[in-house]
Amino acid sequence: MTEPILRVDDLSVRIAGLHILQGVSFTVAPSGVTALVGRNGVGKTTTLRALVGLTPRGGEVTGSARIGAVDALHTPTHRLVRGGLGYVPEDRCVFAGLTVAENLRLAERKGAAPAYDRVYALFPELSKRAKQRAGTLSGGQQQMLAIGRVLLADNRLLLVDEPTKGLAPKVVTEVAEALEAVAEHVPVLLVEQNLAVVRRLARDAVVLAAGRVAWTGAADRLLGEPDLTRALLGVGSAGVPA
Amino acid sequence: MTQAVPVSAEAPPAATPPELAPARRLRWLLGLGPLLALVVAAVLPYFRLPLPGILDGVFNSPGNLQLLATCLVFGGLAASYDLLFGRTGLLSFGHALYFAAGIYGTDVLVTRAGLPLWQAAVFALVGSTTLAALLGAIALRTAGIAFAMVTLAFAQVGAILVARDFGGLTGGEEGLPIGGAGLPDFLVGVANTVNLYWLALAYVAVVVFVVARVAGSPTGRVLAGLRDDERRVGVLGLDPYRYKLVAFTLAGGLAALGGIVYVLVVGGASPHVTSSELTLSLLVMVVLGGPGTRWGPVIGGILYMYLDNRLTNLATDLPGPLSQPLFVLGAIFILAVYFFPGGLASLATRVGPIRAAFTRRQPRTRS
Amino acid sequence: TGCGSPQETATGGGGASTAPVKVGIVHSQTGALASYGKQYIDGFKAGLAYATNGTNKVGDRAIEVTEVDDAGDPAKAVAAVKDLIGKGTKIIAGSTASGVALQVAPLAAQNKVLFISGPAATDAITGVNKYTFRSGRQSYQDVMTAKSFIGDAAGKKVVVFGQDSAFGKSNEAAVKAVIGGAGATVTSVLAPASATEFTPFASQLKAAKPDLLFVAWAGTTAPAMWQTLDQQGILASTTVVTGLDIRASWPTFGAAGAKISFLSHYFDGASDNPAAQAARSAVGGTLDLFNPDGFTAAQMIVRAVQEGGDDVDKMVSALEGYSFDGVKGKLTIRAEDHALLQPMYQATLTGTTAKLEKALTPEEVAPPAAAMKG
Amino acid sequence: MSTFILLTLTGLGLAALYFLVASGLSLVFGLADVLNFAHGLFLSVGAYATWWAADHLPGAGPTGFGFVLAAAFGVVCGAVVAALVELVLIRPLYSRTIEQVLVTVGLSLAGVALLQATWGADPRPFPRPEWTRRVTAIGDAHIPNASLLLVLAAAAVLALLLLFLRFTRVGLVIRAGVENREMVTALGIDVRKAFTLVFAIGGAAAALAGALGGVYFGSVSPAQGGSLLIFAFIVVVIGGMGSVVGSAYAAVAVGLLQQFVNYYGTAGLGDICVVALLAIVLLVRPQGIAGRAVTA
Amino acid sequence: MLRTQGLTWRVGEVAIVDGVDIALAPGEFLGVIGPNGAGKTSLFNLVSGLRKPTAGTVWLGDDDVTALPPHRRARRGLGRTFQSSSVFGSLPVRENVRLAVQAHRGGSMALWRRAASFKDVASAADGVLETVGLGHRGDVLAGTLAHGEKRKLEIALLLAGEPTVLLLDEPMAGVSAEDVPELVAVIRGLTRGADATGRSVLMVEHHMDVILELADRIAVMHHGALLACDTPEAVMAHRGVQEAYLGEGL
Ligand SMILES: Nc1ncnc2c1ncn2[C@@H]1O[C@H](COP(=O)(O)OP(=O)(O)OP(=O)(O)O)[C@@H](O)[C@H]1O
Ligand SMILES: Nc1ncnc2c1ncn2[C@@H]1O[C@H](COP(=O)(O)OP(=O)(O)OP(=O)(O)O)[C@@H](O)[C@H]1O
Ligand SMILES: [Mg+2]
Ligand SMILES: [Mg+2]
Repeated sequence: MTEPILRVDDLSVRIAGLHILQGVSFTVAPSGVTALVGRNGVGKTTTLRALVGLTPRGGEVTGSARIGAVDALHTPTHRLVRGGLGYVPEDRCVFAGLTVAENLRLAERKGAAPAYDRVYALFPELSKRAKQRAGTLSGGQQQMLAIGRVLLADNRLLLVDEPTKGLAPKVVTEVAEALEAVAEHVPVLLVEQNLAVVRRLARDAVVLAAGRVAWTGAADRLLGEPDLTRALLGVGSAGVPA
Repeated sequence: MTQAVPVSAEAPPAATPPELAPARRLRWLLGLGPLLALVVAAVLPYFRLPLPGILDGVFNSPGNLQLLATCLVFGGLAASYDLLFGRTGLLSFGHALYFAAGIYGTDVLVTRAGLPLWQAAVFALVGSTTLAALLGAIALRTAGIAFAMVTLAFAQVGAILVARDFGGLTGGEEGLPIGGAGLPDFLVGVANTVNLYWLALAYVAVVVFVVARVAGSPTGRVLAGLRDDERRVGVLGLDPYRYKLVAFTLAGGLAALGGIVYVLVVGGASPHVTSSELTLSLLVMVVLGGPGTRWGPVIGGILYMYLDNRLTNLATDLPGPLSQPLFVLGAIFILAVYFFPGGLASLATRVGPIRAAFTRRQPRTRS
Repeated sequence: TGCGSPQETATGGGGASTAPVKVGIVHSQTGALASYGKQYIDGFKAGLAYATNGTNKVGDRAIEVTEVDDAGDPAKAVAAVKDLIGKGTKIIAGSTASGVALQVAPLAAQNKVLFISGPAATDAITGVNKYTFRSGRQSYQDVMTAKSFIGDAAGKKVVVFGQDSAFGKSNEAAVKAVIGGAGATVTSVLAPASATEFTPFASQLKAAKPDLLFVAWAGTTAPAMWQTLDQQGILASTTVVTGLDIRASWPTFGAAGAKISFLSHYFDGASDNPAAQAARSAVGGTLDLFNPDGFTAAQMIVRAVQEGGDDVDKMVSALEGYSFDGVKGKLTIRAEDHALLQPMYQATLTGTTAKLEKALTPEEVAPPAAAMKG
Repeated sequence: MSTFILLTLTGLGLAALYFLVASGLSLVFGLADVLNFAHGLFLSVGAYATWWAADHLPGAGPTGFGFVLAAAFGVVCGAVVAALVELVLIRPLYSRTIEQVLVTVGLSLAGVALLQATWGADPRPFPRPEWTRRVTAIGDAHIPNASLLLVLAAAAVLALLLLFLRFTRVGLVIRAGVENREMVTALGIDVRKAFTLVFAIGGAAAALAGALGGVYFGSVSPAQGGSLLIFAFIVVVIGGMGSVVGSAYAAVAVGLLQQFVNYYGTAGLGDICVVALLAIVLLVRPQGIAGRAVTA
Repeated sequence: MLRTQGLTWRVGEVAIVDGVDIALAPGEFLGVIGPNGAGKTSLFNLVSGLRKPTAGTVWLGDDDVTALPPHRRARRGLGRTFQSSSVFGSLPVRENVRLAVQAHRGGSMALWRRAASFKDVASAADGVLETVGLGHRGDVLAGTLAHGEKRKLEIALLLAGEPTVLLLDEPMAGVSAEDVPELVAVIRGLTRGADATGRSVLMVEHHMDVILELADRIAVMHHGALLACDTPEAVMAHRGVQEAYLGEGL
């Protein structure tokens, strides 16, 4: 068992009086995809945002999170990212007013040569549409841009939040394939609703329920046993998790 | 998403309207407190109380009564602004316009048209309130910073009109001393300053009472709701626009009333009251005191005016920039922000826990 | 602390003939008119020393002067004056800004105290009430001086360019009365006091082609205004008359200054007499526009105290018709309306030195007697 | 006709002045959500610094290159003061708009008072290069060179700003930050550096307005900045907060409107028309001419 | 009760809600499911009037309300909750509900009467609080409630309006597992309970077992369009649904 790239210990987040994360602990393996799953509103996004230091104002974060040797909770966002943490936010958040090229240029990091070839190889679409305003891209293309942005630099860890949210099945497949390719080089912590995508990409899985970790283990086991799936993710026909 | 900030910036640090706060034991005592304070304030002029450091000379010297009267008027004015800002979450930069309307309305009607004071006052009040309703109806079609800017612009027009001295009515930059047959004797002359003091005191009492009463009314509930989440109020089946307009008009009316008192206290109108500084300093008063609280704004207003007046006397002896009252005042703005984040009223809530520690009864959750 | 009626106010020096006489000076120590206020108070101190031969005493009663800052805000001035009156002060002077003067004057009448208005130029102060006097000049006297520039006014075309404000309007009115009355046709162009760009107005003035242009413009935008008038060739094409402001403003005229005929209330070198010399040495070298106002106020107060003691009505009657030598020369307080009859001056400005062209006698520039209002 | 040319060009001069103040104001708001009521102070700082430099700074002087040097000094001062204000006063208060309003209002009061305490309330004669005192005749319209200078300067600043925003990396960061500040940091960029920079740029532009405005007015006085600020704000709001180009359009509209109404209408009507324009624009299009829709 | 026809909302060229027809019988419980971004919330926004449809119509009872603003629709008995819970945070729970009650009963425009003096409002509010099981939390500031409680409060606000048609947007979102059964009971009460007289419910929920437990029929949205609208059994069997929602397609 190799040393995990990310180790989250007893992470708690309170926002506006809500105790959203109530002591979350899990680890992310140094390679492959770890899926962070759970129903809407269990705190997946909150977890990711806490890790990159983007908890909204007035939110208080306790516990610890170490990326390699870096203390993630006490390092400003921009430093974390420069240190090799890539974040793909839930709603893509591409800069609608800027062109694709500018969106990418913005993501270039000091000291590292931008790997455009890698990005364009993964998403040829982006090179075709370099001059187009990101706001006019389709949801899928926006998602590709959002992922492409972080791939410009070499990362030690990627945090990807619901990359397939609201995408057509075809696009979902494309994005999934892209992520698969990415995961060859970089460990990924993936928040995903689409269990098919999870099944295809994830090796390990962490299940959140009501701001707590409900289950951790191999993704196959989680999805392999229908009862477990149902129990934890409420997909299927019966049962509320204990 | 970052753009949501200036809009949400409308809503001041939310404080539960005390009127809507869960009833506590001894509530009736709290109800009595203000009454007591009022009585004390009313009889104080009968005592030649020296307040060294705070006021020079004895409390009931005309100079001090005059100073206090001015402060009280602004205490009331700040409270009226709080109805808008603290209670409803509307950030207006044009509130002083209705204050000025009350001042000039009364002054012109008494001095130029020679009306008896009470008539002039009634006309001025009705007129200014109508003005508030009309301009509010327009301005409230916008929201957030846009609303703030439209109100600021309207106030600016007011300032221009006064300065232009149309038909020699307002006296332009020289202002217009109030005078004429209409003015009752008991408001004239230094010996009668105490009457002005009582008048101003009455004004504060009225404003605080009205604001409290409204905040505690069904409408008050809606206003508080608007401050928290306007969209939600709409879905509940209420038209936000109507209620915001009511708040705007009422606040304007109260401000105009303040103007009527102020013109008597000062004995005239001057264009200072139309300046955008005044309108902005209202915001300072409220934030200084604590928005959305019953006494915070009043105290903020009184304190602000007290400083504004005293500094001109004290500061001039000081060296360098400190001799400039505005310098000191500006510095105070800045310091206040860092040292009283929630306004003076928040001090009360800070000592709250301590008080609770003494009284056995476990304290109810209050923000 | 004892009890007391809220109506009572301290009673003066209590008649005791050795008690000091309280004098309150309410003027602008800060704010836009701070420098006017400074000149006034310097002049006042010089005048007090001069009128009391350096003793600052009248008989054996000291003059106890209290200075208060009104920051140019009438509200503050009123508060200050009420405070002074409340403490038993019977003599108030100062009022740098017209707004202040107008709002303090009624207080004087209401409370039967002597008020001697300062630099405030508004005509409305003259004859406003029995207890109000003035130690400075009034707009009307400015205009009378301006009139002297065009000799026979009959048939001449005169244009007034002023701020669209009380100050501008009162000047306009005065010009219409004085020069228009003498047969000239008077029109006017008024610009908002807040204006920063003067070309539109300059074009209007140019189009009017006046024989005499009377400019009534005060405040920080004046230099821009002059520059524009100059650049649009107006200064070159007609006689332009305006009031000469304090020395500090002289450099801002720049080249334009030489093309303007100035009427002056006062500037250093306009007069030379014992009072002027005393004042000059007291303020340290050179006199300025509003030193005389303070100086005169002091002379008037000393006179009032000498004759009236603590009785304000006696002070008033002592001042009415009083004639004396001040910095500007022979001054007379007209009994009917308390106008201060005084010399005025024509001057030219070259670079930063003003030169006296002609001194006009008090009679030449005397405003018409107004009826005492209160 | 000549009147028309005259009014147009001088109106543009006025517009230039507004733009120089408004552009910074607009950027600061767009990027950092700060309603900076102290922006007028930066103008005064620039004006006084130039004035001071003209006869104290070695090499600087009232004319020719000396003046350029003095003006440059003024601009630098403006930038530095603005940057300091951001670092010391604004930074602790981000996304607390009300407090920011208070602090900047307080700052503007204190700042003006400070200038007054130091150099007095009266206007001081401003150093004016010979050329700027003269006029250029177009037909028989005498255009003051000072206003031509202003127009040129403003045009230059506009061009530079646009180039800067479009082609430099920092400009890119600023444009992105105006859209979504949080996401910029999530890409590994310290956006607060950009804030400081934007304040500095805004301060510099305002200071330039101060220096040239001084030439234009022929004098400098403490309250000058404040009196321009209200109109600058109106320009910003009409143009759309955060949009430099919008401010440019709005400035021209406001300047010309004031100029022409003041000439053809009655005096003082100009200001009122401007306010009316503001009200109309906001009612029709609350986000201003070129502004992004504010999502509530 | 509620009927939509060809309801469509486009932003730019993308159709976020695409020609949706639904009909809700009195007392019927219609569950709406669909992937994130399918357009469920947007549909609610159109029905409740927060957004204007680019095409199509909305009927409440027999009258066309497409043109009416939200508050007018609310008066006609249409109530909704929001996906991201929105309550009046600075007001105590009890005041939240009272506000809703008075909004429904009228008399909100009473500047001079003491809110406390409206006994009927107070009692009605307390009644509602009991129904959703927040009776004991009346004095707490709504802002400080736990997420699940907020959800309940929202439903209370809704009930206070005595609506005839209810729109619930993911009422279970962020509700901790323990609270779920309680909340389910509350929601069931909305239609089946004693006070429920022919109240119709439209509910978005990702929480399948809840949907299956409550819904009479289930509508499935995908890319803004209605994929299916049928009995639970039929829908679960439906091939397209499997693909679109459960994503078995890959
Ligand atoms: N800024 C906030 N203020 C208050 N509550 C918040 C805030 N952000 C999130 N929440 C609440 O925290 C809970 C978790 O939100 P989060 O977005 O992390 O869930 P999620 O698992 O990402 O849901 P989804 O699958 O829909 O993305 C939700 O109930 C949400 O309402
Ligand atoms: N105002 C808007 N402008 C542009 N696109 C929008 C707007 N509102 C929603 N959308 C898009 O419309 C789609 C549907 O949004 P909606 O919120 O209705 O989805 P949903 O079905 O409620 O998803 P979820 O299950 O996450 O709540 C999403 O892709 C969203 O990005
Ligand atoms: Mg999420
Ligand atoms: Mg939704």
